[in-house]
Amino acid sequence: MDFLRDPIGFVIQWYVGWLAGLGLPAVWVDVIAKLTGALVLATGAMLFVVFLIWYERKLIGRIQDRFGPNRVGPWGLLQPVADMLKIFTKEYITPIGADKFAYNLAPILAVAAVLLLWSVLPLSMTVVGTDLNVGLLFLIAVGGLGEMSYILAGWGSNNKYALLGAFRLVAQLISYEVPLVLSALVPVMLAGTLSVTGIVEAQEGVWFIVVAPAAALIFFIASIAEIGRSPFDLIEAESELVAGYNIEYSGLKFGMFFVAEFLHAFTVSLIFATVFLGGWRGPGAEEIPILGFVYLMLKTFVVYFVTILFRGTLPRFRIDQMMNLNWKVLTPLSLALIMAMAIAGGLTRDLPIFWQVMAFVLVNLLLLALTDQIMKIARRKKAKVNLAIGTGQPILTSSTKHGTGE
Amino acid sequence: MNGLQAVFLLAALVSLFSAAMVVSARRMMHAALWLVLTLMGVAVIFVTLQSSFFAVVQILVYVGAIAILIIFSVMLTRRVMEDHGDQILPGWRGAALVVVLLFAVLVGFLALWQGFTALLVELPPEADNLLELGKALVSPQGYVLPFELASVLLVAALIGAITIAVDRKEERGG
Amino acid sequence: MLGNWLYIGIFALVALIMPALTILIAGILSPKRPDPIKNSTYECGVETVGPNWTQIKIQYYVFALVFLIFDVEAVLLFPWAVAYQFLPLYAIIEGVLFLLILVAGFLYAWRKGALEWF
Amino acid sequence: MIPLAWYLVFSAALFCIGLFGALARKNAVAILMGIELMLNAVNVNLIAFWHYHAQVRSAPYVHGLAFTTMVFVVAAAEVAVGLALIISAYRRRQTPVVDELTLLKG
Repeated sequence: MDFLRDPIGFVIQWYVGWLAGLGLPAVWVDVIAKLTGALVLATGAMLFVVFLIWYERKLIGRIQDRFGPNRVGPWGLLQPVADMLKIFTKEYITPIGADKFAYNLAPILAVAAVLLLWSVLPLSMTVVGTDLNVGLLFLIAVGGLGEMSYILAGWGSNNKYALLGAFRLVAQLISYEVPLVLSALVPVMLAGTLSVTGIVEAQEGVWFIVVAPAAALIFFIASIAEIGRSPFDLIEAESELVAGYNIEYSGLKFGMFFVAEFLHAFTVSLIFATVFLGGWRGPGAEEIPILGFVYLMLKTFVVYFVTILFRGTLPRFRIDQMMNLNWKVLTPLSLALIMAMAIAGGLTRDLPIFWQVMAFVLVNLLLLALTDQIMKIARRKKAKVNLAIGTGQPILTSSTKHGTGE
Repeated sequence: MNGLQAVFLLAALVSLFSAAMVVSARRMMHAALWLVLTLMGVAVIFVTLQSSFFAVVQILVYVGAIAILIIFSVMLTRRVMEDHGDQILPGWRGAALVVVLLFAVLVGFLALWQGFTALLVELPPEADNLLELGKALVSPQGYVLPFELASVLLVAALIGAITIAVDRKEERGG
Repeated sequence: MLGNWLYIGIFALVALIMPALTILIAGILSPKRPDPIKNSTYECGVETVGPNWTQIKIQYYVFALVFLIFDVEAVLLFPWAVAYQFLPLYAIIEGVLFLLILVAGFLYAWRKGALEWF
Repeated sequence: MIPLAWYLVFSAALFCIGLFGALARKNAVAILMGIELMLNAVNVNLIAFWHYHAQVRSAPYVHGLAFTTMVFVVAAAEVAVGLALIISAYRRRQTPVVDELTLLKG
């Protein structure tokens, strides 16, 4: 019965008990148990990518009115396996003049930075990688380590297109990390802890996406930008750059960047589901922990599905539009959001929790509406300027780009 | 010699070695990458000191932001891929002497202090207390003045750096 | 505390070794027939003139700069946010003031045109 | 169970290496990297003493943490302005080498 309610936790307990029974010192039991856990989780994540690739290709295919992969295996399920076998036997081509160490380290680091994110995520009530007291900050910091791998790749390739692509990508990533970090402050404020497990526990009554929809929206958009996917796929802008930082890579070294991207996309959905959608929380998840895992996966796949919808339906941003969205919409919005929520929470502190939540929701919705209005006005202004250009009338200097008259 | 000591020694050796590479590497980009390794090593040192918060902040701020800023600057201040010529000033022997003397003096004076040989034991988990830090940062008896001044300093740095770096005249030309 | 980090350290090692091993295995399986043309730098068909180097724009520096400032500011604000529920109202206002000062700097950067992508 | 001495010697060594870099490197960016190393050494020292004090008092001790936070702020501000100066000087003189940056001599 215990096994049915929580098979994963049961197996872990049994395994640790078995290790302890071998007569090893306690420290070694601990290390071996942790090593096994890490190995299983990391291997599982890597193999999961195979399924993710199939899922995404199938969905994108359906969006574009195609079948997607349907030849190898039932519903084309084995297509990614076949692709993997192919890429395994491809030759590595190392460009002349490449910085060997940086060139080879980059794909490894790219995957490692994403895999490491899994170490602090709670997968169900009993299966937690590790409950670090600064877990959320850890997620953001390690997510940022990926930037280093792109710089290594771009610089190690000894190719100007790779270098340009890498710097472009890193500029995008660090820009979008600003609203990401700022909007991450909101769940921390609500939960009163940085630990990811603590944040999940704090969402017992109500999910944070309900309390702070604006923060969730900012976090979600910034996360999509962090994985560098359409509509933010400026790195692979075929019409602008040759291919981006990974142009000189071939074979599995290229494949590793690919794996990192897919895994990152899924991991980001997992983080979003954990931080804003209540993680493993759901009816009955506390009594039957395996249900929590199922809930978490369901939520994650919903979020992942939305990111794929974004990818499949939205056109690519121009780079200046993308930067404007970040610096002129998301960052000011998140700054205003933190201040407004802090004050609203401080003022309604003595009221019952229901009114507190209502105040938070109201502040969020108001700010979203305000942003929408301001964006509309700005767009109208811009349309007017464009009209003036079209009719050949002189444009007033006051309405042109500011900062040029100096 | 237990596991923690081994981790510390490894991290310390790696960071000292890569710090030495930072100050001696001929190519600036290599120096910057070695700097990243040093910073990671220091993050591990913070972990051995049980300061999770600063270990993570070290990665977030130093590796994630400062190192990237330095790498961008390296790319902005080079004309050719190879850094030609000697990267060390002619008077480096004097500098080395000063540094070695300083190290000897520092360690010598520290060794006189009775706490020098104290063993650091494992702290209880609530020692790395963000809650207390957060309260102290905004309490009038604590650090509210440095806290607000930090904001002013950051803004001053932001404004100053942008004013210095963004040169409108050149910007329009190229 | 240290136990948490032990797990993360082990996980980091595993996360580094696994892709490295995969790449190594693929390297053994895959053919190796290098030739100078194949190994030359990819150049869109035309040979590069001059060294493989390109000057990046000052804009990259400015973005990294603003990012750094906000990152450090977030580091100061995270403890504040953790303690938020236990803070009196004036302490919350102090945090808001901290942000407002930063907003002033952000607006300056905006007016100055530093946030434009040219 | 690490002696405090190890941390102090490590941080002294890191500080001295950073100082050497700041004194002996030609490239201005490298000098800044040396200064970053020195600031890191300071942080290691502060955290080590924080741990020591928390242990001696056997109570949470925030002052060391608050000081370290401030060092992070100062490091960020320093590197931001320092690099901006170097880039600005480079754009005028086309060199990042400090010996050739004799702006004041004219």
